[in-house]
Amino acid sequence: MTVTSARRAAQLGFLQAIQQAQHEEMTRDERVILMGQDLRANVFGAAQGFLDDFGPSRVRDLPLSEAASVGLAAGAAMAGLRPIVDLTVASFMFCAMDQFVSQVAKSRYMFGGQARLPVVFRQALYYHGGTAAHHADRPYPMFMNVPGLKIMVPSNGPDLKGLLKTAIRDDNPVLCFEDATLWGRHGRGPAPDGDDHLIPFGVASVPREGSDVTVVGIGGGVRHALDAAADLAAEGVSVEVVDPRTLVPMDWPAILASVAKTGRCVVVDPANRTCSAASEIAAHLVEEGFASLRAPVLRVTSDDMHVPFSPKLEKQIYPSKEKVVAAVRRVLGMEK
Amino acid sequence: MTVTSARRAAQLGFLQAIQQAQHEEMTRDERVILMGQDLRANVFGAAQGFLDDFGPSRVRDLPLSEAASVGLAAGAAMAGLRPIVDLTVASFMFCAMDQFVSQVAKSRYMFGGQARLPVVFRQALYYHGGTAAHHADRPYPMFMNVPGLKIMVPSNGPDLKGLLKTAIRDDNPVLCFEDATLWGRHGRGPAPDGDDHLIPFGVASVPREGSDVTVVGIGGGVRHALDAAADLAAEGVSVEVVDPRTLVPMDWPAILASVAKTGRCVVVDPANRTCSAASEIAAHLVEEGFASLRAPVLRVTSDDMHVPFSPKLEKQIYPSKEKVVAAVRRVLGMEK
Amino acid sequence: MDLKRELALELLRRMLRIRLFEEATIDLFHAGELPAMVHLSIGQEAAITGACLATETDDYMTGNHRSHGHPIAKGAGLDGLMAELLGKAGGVCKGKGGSMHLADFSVGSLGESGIVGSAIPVAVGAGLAADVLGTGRVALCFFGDGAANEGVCHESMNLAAVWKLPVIFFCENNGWAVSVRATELTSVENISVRAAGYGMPGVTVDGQDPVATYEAVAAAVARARRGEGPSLVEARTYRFHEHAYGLRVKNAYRDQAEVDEWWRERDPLPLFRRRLLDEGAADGPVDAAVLDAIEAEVRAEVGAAVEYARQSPYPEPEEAYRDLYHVEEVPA
Amino acid sequence: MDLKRELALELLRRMLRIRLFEEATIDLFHAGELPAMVHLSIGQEAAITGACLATETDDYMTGNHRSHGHPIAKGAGLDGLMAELLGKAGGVCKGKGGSMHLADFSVGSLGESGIVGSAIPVAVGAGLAADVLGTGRVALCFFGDGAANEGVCHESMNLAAVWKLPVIFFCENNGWAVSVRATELTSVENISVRAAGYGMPGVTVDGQDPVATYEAVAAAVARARRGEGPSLVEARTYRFHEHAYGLRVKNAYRDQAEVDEWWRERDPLPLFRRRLLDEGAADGPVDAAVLDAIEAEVRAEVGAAVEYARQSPYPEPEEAYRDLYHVEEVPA
Ligand SMILES: Cc1ncc(C[n+]2csc(CCOP(=O)(O)OP(=O)(O)O)c2C)c(N)n1
Ligand SMILES: Cc1ncc(C[n+]2csc(CCOP(=O)(O)OP(=O)(O)O)c2C)c(N)n1
Ligand SMILES: [Mg+2]
Ligand SMILES: [Mg+2]
Repeated sequence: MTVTSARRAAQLGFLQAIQQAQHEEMTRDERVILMGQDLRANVFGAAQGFLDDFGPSRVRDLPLSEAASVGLAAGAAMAGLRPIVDLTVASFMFCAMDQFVSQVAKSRYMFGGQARLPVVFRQALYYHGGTAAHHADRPYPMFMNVPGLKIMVPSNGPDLKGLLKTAIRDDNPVLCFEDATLWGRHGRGPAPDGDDHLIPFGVASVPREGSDVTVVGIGGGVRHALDAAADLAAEGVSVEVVDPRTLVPMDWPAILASVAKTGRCVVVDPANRTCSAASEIAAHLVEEGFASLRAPVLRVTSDDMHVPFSPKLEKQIYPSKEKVVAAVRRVLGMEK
Repeated sequence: MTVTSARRAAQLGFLQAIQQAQHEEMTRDERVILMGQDLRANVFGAAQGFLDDFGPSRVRDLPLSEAASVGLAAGAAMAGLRPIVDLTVASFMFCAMDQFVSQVAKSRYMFGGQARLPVVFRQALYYHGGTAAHHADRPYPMFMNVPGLKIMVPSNGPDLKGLLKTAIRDDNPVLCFEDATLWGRHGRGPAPDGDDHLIPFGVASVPREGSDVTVVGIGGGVRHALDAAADLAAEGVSVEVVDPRTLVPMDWPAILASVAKTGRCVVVDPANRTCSAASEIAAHLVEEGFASLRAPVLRVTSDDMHVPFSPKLEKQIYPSKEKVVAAVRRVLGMEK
Repeated sequence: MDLKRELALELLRRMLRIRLFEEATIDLFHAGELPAMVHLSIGQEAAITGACLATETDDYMTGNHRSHGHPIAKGAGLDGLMAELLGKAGGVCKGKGGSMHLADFSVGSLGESGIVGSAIPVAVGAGLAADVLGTGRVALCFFGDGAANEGVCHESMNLAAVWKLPVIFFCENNGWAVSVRATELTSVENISVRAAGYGMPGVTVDGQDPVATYEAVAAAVARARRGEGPSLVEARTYRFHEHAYGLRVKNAYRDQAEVDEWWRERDPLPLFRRRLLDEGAADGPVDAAVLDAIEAEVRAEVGAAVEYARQSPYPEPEEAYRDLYHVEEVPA
Repeated sequence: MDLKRELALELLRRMLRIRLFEEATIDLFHAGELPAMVHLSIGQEAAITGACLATETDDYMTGNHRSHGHPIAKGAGLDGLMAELLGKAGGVCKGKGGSMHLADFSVGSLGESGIVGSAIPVAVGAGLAADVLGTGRVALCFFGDGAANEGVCHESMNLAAVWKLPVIFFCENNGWAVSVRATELTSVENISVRAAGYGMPGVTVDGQDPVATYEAVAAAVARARRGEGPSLVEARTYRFHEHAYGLRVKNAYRDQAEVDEWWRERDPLPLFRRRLLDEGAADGPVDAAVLDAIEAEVRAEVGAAVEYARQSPYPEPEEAYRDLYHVEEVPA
């Protein structure tokens, strides 16, 4: 009982991870500032006490002006600040797409390396909860097509904290996508100690080792992968789960190594199917790991459909444990 | 000599194809209107005489307001017009990304089918000509990740004409990407007769048949595929070139059938590599055509880099005949 | 008051429809029957209704996330709207749009937008269609004080103005964008001053007064129909409930006293009722029994809508896979 | 004139730098040495120079596709700029940016933008950094009359105004956006009237007069440094050449007579020279020999820049693959 409580107390969820990472880094470096819509009132729950602790100059509520907000952060970064911008919901990024592509991603390259852009953009993948089509996008694959950005899609609180802290210290622009299906208990993990928990970009984790098939999970997809792995273990199928954690840079060696071992791969990606991160992983695997592939790489993604509102319609379009199990069986020839 | 001239006279290039398609369809249907920046002065060369022929109400110069221009067209389409919007350069689409995603692509679905959006957006892929990073994007893969849009990337004037006419008659939104490397002679093809040249979406063409390897080309990539095929024929390699012409819908049966025959595939795509159309094609092939694959599917794409200005830097980052030849050799095991 | 009885009573009826419809959604929320939070227009009924009744049914309209009031005031049937909120097959969008994305094309409602500001140019486009096709229709565009700072709002106003399109930009300035006071996000007190930057008329009216709002919008509509271009009408109003019903904001951001005062002094429904009784209509007095009857009728309508929505089945799973594209019916 | 001699002569010098630099690019174009078309600021030198000289070297600046004049007036060396236009390794952006994307961080030039309007918020961000870090710097933001209709321009102005950031929005209203007259795209005659919509000062000045421009911007800079927030200064000017040098527009869209008249009556260089000679500076007369000497110096500078650019090697192919990310140098 006491042990259980202690273990519970030592869990770190998504919102606390953000709260801690941002607070620690703002304490560490005065140039870090935090801006977002409805931040001071802490509407999204990860900015408690920031206004008191860091003052109005460093904690700012943004108007509904996403394009200017993103360009503002780029300019501020080029002029010596290290902004974190909380864009709240990833669907709002479209309003600022030109600023992401033309200013954030291109400025350093176009200007021959004169610019540095230490800036982090945070946004939730706000699907699976009845928000309907205008709030439920999972657009990170579109940004993977844009050179010059780094992209993280963590699958648990501790990773989120460690990657976000790394992102804030990075001199390059980072997009931090937060899968809202992990806001609650699904996103919890053992709380790291101290305020120096840094996870490097481009290093995958392997939350479960196995030998029959590799399941690469992205964000909330990792959970489905792990759940499926547990079910399949009961049938004697040994699943290795790989979580790339950052999509740019991607830890290709880790993914290739796992598939070299298992010869089979399923990718679980909450994004829309066409031109998804899963597509990229499959394409890369076939290009670089063809010799080790003993079965087709299958993608378990969201269907190419907008997100319908009705609770009776929505969930079926996303990846699920059941879909992962079915895909694993298929690559193992266990069913047609 | 006379024959040659006649043959020349019967060629249709990119700009005339656009000019003809738009003129014919505006003549055919009064609800079709044409809007774009610098259209009346015909800066881009495909709108000669439109103002005189159709009047100022149907031929309009847009201000520099890309987001509103796209939303305007969506609204006009929902209220009974059939707008064509010439956005000129594909890089400018980012300014309107939210309108493409949230209004153009989603309105019909979100509103349960109440809306119809007969609207065409035209934009050039303006790379390869020293325009540098802000004008040279090839962003169609980003739009492939957005459900609800149709996407055409023709490789020659006759296809452009036939597809554009189909697009204008379609009751769904179509993005027409025009590869500017094909504006000149490379984009010419035999001029079709009459004003009824319609090419359906989702039907690939096979500009060259072969048996050893399939090369799928997109837009300007088709030219490199054909050039490579000609070179390789001299060495006894038989290349089949498949041009999907539309990326959404994609003619999967045609691509799979070709690869079923050849067992090998190279995809030539001028887009940035990560999450490109080539990635999608490779992923789909391995998923659905794994049994027929005798070699890895290789992607010949642009490198994941912004477009540098200097003529000494730019061209190397794009696909080329040489890169296609090298990839074909690799899938044939002719070199490491 | 200057309005004829029929119009005045219709204003009241539609304001009541919004109020009682939304009160019903609150009940549904507490009963656990709503699949998601809802953004209520309670407190803003006069502004919305005054604006909508200045247009005809076949005029166009677009709106935003605070969306129930707009189609209701435009004349949409309550059944389909309520069923939509519940995600039912009988919903006006077949359960696919939900609270933030209502639309009823049969009354010119081309859609609300969960992306704030995003539907503004759509209204301009509808105005363009009216202009090119010569239908004489106008487009009414609802947006909030927060949305006024979106770039697309600026682009849309300039475009409508330079082409003299028949558009009425109608800003519901309720003083707040979620948790932030409008004056902390917007560099001017009245959004309407921005109209001068587009060379169009701009006016600020009391949004708790349906008559003032109606008259301002009617003038703008008349101007638009004369081909003289767009106008901006700003209605000062107030959001009586939390940003979204069911949302719990961590830090208090507005004084309860401020909210209480609006409820007490500026609730548009009792204000208008009192005025109708005190002043009567232009063509005669109005008595309480009539008003009570209207309220009873609306209450019954809303009750029926809730019943309809509850009875309506959920959509079949395949419904999720329809309507992405328009597919030509193949003639038999 | 009110200006001291040193400043007046520096205005002339920088105007001449722009003019002669761009005339050299015309020669290079005809000689086939330019890899791409260039957007010339010829005719707009007074506006640009007046604005830039009202700032300090360490103040920030962003601009647009019509980009050569901005860094030149801000004090960038001509060698690196000219080499950049030729795509050479010695270019200020190592040959990767080119004509539309010049930047010289050493003089506060944070970059021009080929995407029209896109760098406007970047200037606001630089102003934010100055504000948060308390450096006292300001940000000067160049944009055109066409760019004024981009949504991000609106968002940026509101944001700068509501946060009282030290930004000077400087509109080069040259009457045209490519082939369309400004008044056909913009619903107001003067962009500066839009300032009122953000509660900031807005003023229109004669952009052919460097002194008037300087004074207006100097006042805006002083205001910004006092912490009173942004201003909008609009300079009425004219594009003397085609939109881009080398572009052939199919249909004639502006009268040659209009162009000729501007060349004849409103060319800022002879106008300012004449005025210097006629009025002298505040602290004494100016004589022709001094002006001739400056012109000779600038001519030599430009000649040297062309020489430098020609001699500079092309970048190595690998250069295309550098600078996408900042990579921490690993300490030896
Ligand atoms: C583009 C975009 N940014 C942010 C949001 C999140 N959001 C929803 S409503 C809202 C406030 C809108 O304020 P206002 O326009 O005044 O409308 P109100 O809610 O007051 O009716 C915000 C920030 C959104 N939905 N869309
Ligand atoms: C976002 C965007 N839209 C369109 C263009 C194409 N374009 C380049 S310059 C220009 C006109 C710009 O007009 P203005 O801002 O007045 O600047 P000027 O060229 O007159 O100096 C246009 C339409 C572009 N580069 N970027
Ligand atoms: Mg509001
Ligand atoms: Mg201009």
